[in-house]
Amino acid sequence: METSSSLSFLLTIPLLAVVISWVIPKALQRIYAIFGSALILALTVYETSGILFSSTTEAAKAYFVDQRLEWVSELGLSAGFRLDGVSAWFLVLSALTTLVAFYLRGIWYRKQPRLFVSMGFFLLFALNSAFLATDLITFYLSYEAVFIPMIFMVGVWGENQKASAVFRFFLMSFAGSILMLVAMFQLMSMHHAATGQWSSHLPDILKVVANVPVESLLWPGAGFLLAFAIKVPLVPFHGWLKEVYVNAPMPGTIWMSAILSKLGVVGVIRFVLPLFPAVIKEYQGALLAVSAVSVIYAALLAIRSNEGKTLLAYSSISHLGFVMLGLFSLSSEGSNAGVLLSVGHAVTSGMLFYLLHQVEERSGNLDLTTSKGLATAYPVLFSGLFIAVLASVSLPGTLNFGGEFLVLLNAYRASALCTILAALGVILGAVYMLRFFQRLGLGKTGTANPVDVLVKKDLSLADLLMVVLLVGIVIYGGINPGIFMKG
Amino acid sequence: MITSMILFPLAGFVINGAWSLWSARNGTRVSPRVSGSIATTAMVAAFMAAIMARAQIPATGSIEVDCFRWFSLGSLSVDFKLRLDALSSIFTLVITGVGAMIHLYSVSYMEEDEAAGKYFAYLNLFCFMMLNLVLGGTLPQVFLGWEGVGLASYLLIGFWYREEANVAAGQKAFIMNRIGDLGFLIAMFIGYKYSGSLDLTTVEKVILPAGVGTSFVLLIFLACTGKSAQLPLFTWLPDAMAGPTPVSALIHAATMVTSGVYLLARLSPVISQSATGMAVIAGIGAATALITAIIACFQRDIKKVLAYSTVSQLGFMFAACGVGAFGAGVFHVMTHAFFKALLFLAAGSVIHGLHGEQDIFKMGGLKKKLPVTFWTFTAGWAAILGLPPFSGFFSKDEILHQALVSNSGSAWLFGVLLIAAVLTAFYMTRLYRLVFFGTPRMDQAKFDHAHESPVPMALPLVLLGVLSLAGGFAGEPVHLAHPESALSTPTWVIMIVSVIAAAIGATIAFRRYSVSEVKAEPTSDVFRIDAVYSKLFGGGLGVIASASQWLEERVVQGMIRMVAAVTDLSGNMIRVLQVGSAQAYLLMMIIALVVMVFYFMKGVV
Amino acid sequence: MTAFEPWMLLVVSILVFCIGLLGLILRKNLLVMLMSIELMLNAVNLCFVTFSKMHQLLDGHLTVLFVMTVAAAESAVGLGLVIAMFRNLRSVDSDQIQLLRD
Amino acid sequence: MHMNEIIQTLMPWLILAAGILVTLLVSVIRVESKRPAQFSALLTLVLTGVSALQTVSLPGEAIFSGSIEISSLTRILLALFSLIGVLFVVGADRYLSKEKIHLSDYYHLLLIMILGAGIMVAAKDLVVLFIALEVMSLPAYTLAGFRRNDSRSNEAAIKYFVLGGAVGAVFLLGSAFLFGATGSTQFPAIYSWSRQSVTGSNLLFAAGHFLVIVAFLFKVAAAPFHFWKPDVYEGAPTPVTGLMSTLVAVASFVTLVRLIHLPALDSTGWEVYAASIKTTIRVLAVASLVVGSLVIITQKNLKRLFAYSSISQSGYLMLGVLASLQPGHGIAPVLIYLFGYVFAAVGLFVLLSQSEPRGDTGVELVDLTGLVRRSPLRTALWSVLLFSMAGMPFTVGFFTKYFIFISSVGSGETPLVVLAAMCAVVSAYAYLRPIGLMVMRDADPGAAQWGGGFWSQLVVVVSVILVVFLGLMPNAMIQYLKGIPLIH
Repeated sequence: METSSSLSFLLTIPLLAVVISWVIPKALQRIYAIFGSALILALTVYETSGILFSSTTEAAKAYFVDQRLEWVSELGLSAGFRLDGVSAWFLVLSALTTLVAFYLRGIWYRKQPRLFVSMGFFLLFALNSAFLATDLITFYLSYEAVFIPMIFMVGVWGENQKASAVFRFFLMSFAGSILMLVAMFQLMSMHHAATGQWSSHLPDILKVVANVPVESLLWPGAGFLLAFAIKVPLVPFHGWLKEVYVNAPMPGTIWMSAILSKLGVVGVIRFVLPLFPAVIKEYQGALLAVSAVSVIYAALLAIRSNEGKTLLAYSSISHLGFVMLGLFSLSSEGSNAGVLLSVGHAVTSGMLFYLLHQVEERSGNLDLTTSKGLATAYPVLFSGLFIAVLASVSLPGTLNFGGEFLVLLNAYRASALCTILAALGVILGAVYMLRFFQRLGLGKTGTANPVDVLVKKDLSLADLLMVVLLVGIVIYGGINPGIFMKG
Repeated sequence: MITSMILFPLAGFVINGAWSLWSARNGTRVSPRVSGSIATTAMVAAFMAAIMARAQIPATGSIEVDCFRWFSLGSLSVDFKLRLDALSSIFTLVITGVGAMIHLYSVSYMEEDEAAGKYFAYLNLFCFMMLNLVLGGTLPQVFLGWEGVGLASYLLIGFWYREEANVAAGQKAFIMNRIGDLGFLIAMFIGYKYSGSLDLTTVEKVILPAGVGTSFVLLIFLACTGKSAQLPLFTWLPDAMAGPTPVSALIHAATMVTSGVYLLARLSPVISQSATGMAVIAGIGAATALITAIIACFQRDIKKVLAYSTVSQLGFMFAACGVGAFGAGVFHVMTHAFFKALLFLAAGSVIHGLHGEQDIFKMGGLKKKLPVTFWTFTAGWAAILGLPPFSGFFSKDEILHQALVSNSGSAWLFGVLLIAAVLTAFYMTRLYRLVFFGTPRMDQAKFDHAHESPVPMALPLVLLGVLSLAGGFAGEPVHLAHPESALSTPTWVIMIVSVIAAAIGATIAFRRYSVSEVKAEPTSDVFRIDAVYSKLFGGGLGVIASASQWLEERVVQGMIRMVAAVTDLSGNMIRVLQVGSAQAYLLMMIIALVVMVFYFMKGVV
Repeated sequence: MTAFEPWMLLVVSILVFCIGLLGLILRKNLLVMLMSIELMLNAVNLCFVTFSKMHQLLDGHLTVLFVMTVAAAESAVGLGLVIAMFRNLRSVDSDQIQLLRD
Repeated sequence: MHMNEIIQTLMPWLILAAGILVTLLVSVIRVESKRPAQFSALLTLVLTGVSALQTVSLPGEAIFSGSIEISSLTRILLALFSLIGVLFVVGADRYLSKEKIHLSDYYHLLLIMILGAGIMVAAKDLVVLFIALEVMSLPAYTLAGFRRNDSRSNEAAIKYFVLGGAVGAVFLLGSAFLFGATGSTQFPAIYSWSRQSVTGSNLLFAAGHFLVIVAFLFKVAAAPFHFWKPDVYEGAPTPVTGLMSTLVAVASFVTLVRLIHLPALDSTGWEVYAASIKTTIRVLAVASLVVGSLVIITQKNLKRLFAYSSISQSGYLMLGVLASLQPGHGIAPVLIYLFGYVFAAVGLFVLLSQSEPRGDTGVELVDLTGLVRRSPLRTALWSVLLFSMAGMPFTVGFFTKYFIFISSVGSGETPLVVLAAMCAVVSAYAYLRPIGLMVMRDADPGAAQWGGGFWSQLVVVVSVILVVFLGLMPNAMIQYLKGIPLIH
């Protein structure tokens, strides 16, 4: 009773925050946003603590919650949610990411701050319900709802080519998700054919799908996979990503790379793997290959890119390639490792983009063609950035190492070749991340420092606080990664 | 005790790191002396701990301290545990002992540097990681140290990061090490696949199928070539000399670069299973020893010479491991740590004395000026030449002996190593001669200015000098680590041969450079290996990257653009029908109607 | 003098319908086009009558009356529109009305 | 059946008819002001709607010797039509005065249209159906040309008239053939004839059936019978365009479905016939979807844009029709789609009529630029309605598409659904671009002014509320419309 209320609680709080944000005066929006999201983070951790901090998965299982509310009974639609070892961590992550994104100072607090804050909280709501959803249509709706704030983010506070970025982003994702919807319809009508009533509740569907021939599940599976491949994204479905990341305002970029990409991960864990085991099994080789290729290909693009945001955009494709490699190794260990690496990537990329914004404020641009040598002027900022860089090259002792290591370890059993191919990404990662850091921080000072920078001082105490928090997570996760694997 | 051993450097790192960050933020300056003494104290304490821990080791076997469960997933569970046995204790002693001295040395060496706090933090970090490497009870933990020391070395090579060259050198080191680490990773996967665990105790004992075994050995060895600068991945080490000299002494001579030998020795039971693997190791080791010895003869930079000599000496060690004489290898690691650290520090004090002069052809006649440096250097020189009774004599002769007599050894191997020894004698004597004897070849002012280093720098020199003199007699304990290859007293023949070889090399060098007017020789990377690499890999990577960039812009983005264009075009084509005349519409509708009626009827009737 | 053959009338009515259709498509004068529409409707009337003859029913004949009424109304509206157009364009030529197009 | 029972059953229709006379009378008496006519029209519509809703649950009855059947379907539709009427009477108020359309004829013509539509959906006799069709169409022609001094309005009216007239003749020819084949013009008779006849390969019947269907394919503007629509939409006064795309479209589409179901397609011997009907509909669906969604992205003029939008809408509806041909499926998908579409379309066209430039040369996309700064509320309204058109979640547009798609998937039309989905993606671009212009661009110097006045704004708000509410809580509507059978 108490537990099932916790779910609706987690979903309603962000909505409440949206409403409140419209009565808060413009000047206080940032304060409100930060404290609000911090509070939500705390509440989320509190509500899910049973799962988060239980020593083993078995212990955590006691706290898993299922909830189902009737909605459109005529179509068999219900609002079905499930809090479990996977979703719990992603809830925490989305709250954390929101906090980080809100923490950034920028144009979005000067131009229509109300819209920004409310959209941020709405995004949090949509993400949470997507992460919790166990009902196909609930998931689809939340999945689509995530677009609305993102479109505003890019559309209102974005850089110059925002329009084309938005449309590309929206149309590609929409093409994917609507095919996923059709796939859902196929599954639902299978259920209808078998039982005579409509349902979109995952458990019901699973019961039916279990005794459906593989070939008739092929296309639905493809529909789901395509949607998630575009979302994550996997090569070659990443065409939208660069333009959007570069043109989005920094909070938008943080949200996108840290948490939106994880929608695809969760989707695969929640829906694809249980619904279409046979199909996936049949095409496992291809899927692993695609993941490995994404790792390498994106890394190569990152090596070639001459702009900070672009480079990080490609690097996150590369990292997510590792995650998918883990999921497609088709072992619970692999999925867990994937989750762990997703957490790592979320925190790390959040930190990277966060600090990148600080760098941009201090250097005016993120051009990597010339060394800026900013580390001399801003040692603390760049120490933070360096730690983030180390985390993203998944040095042992950081959060990402455990994930990447375990992913590869499990993928190696599935396919040695793909694993070795992907592992090359470890080298390439070092190449581009070090170059990234060197061009921004090292070398002769003042080669590319414009005089009209916004900020001249090193990291402020407030920013330092955030960095310390993130570094803390990174290091703690490096020492005790087990906590993130409760799937 | 063991735990405290690794915690001291960590504490040092944290204190110095936090302090220097804080002061950097406030624009104040960390006092080198204070932070230096903090770091040094930490290392001395660690050394004490190491000695005490050493005392606790049972005659055979090891002490294990289980710290905490690092991560566990499914059947795999990896603990964070420290494991001290004879082998690792040798390394811990070397690391902490030599480390302590070098820290002490650095205190005055880095006196002028405003970032000294950072420097000592990094140095402590390195020692912490290095201890993790040698004490790690599980492969991932070893890997943690393995990559950690790589990080520390990256940081310290590029310590003066305002110079692009230094940063580049650091990156080169890190990335080449990463290539090796890839081998380590995959080797771990294989090991896990076949032993179902990542504990060293388990993996050591695992019996691998033939093919797999070989690939396992080769992958591990790939890791070693990266870390220990063997062919083909040795080119980063000479560049690594961009870092401060004590760093070169500690990381790139005494400790980090020898971790490859440690890994091989640690996994020797598995390694020895694959004859092919062993042969490859021996061959590569010998080849490296020879080639880099040759290159060393053509260097002018005093540190470069020592760097190449380090690579060559490492080659000796790997050759030893390759023929199954892991004990000999480890023994040479120890002695080499003593004398090479000594040589570097001495070189450092020379450079310090000459205010940054590194070209040996701009030196000479420093014997009087720097007496302590001279005498200690002499000890090191004698040791590396392998003159009895200096430490190098024992270890090197044993390696030569094993290369000849051990069942996987051969005359070829012995010959190659012998030639390498001759060359070693040659370039070391060349260096020795050019630096300390003859007439000074730098301007008078500089020569007059040259001064002996202060006590904190001199003291480690002396200590290490003693060690390089007497270290050879510590051979016995080493072989506790590997009873299976007990110390076989080298036959007199080999002793004499090797001494003669050394003598020949030395005399040639002495005669060649004794002429009153030495003409400067150009530096040359004899085999152009570096250039070839940068073309091959740098260029190759560039090509692939450009290719994928082309693919991205033309194909991936092009597809998207094309879809958009096609949609738009077809839309406009349909629009053309909208001519605006009602009668035209009527006509089109009638045509459509007729066509459809035709098909419809065809279906029906 | 052969017996009455319904199909003859059918053929006639179809022909008339087609004539009306062609007129509607080909002629440019709006008034003529209106007439063509009337022609088509009347062709259908003939058709109805024929069929009711075939079936020996009266429904067809009744329908014709309805159709005529509707046709009258329709032509009234049509004429109104044509007049309005003439007021604006001083012309009743169907080529004049091609402003609205893609 | 006694006269008073007939009156009972026909009450809503009779109220409407009486109301028409009253309105006409009022407008003759008080020429100078249009308020009285407006008032009486509103009153009529409200009464009609209420009485229709009151009696909605009564069983269906065939009257006038079976040539008209009043059933819950026809009653709910009449109620819907009256609602549309109310909205367009209220919403068009400002527009009419702005365009100097002083005549109060707008009101009774509108009422007559509604009457025609109301009878058309109830008609069970081809001749009655024809008359109803004309009763609905003639006022439509007139209203299309209502801005008498604007040649574009004229042109729209004449095009509509010429093509409509021709198609009317085609319909009539078709019904003549059906009469010839079956000996009757009444639906039940034709139906039972088809039950008895051993085979569906009766040439005359097939031709007749096809022709009557084609006539209504024209009315709902399914490609390739859609050519008239963009031009007429552009030329006609905006509220009238709105009426066409809601009132006429719904009435015509329901009738189309009924005409398709004219013979008993499931009876033995008709398999081939049914199959070829399905093929034809598939072709039409594909054509409409492709034409609609490909051309819509090239449009600059918003009225033309919505014309093409409605063409692709009829493509989706064709999917619903296909599903309805499947045994065991009703026309619920079609009805739900129509209702959802109407609620959004009313708001859209009223919004469209709020643009200021006199002469109503049609609103271009550029007129929307920077609207969010100029009037945020209107931007929000636009966005919601466009979202609904694009079938985005949380608007009624999502569920209408949802229902169509899932029932087509259920009847094994998945490839067609995938195509439709892709078309939805393409046309989504056309629906979102206006939002982009409103939110992301600064106002273009040439951009039109926007000013609706309270009443029209109220109408828009009402439709937005309906759209959102039904987007969140569609259950009641679906449940209700699912229960309504297709009359035979």
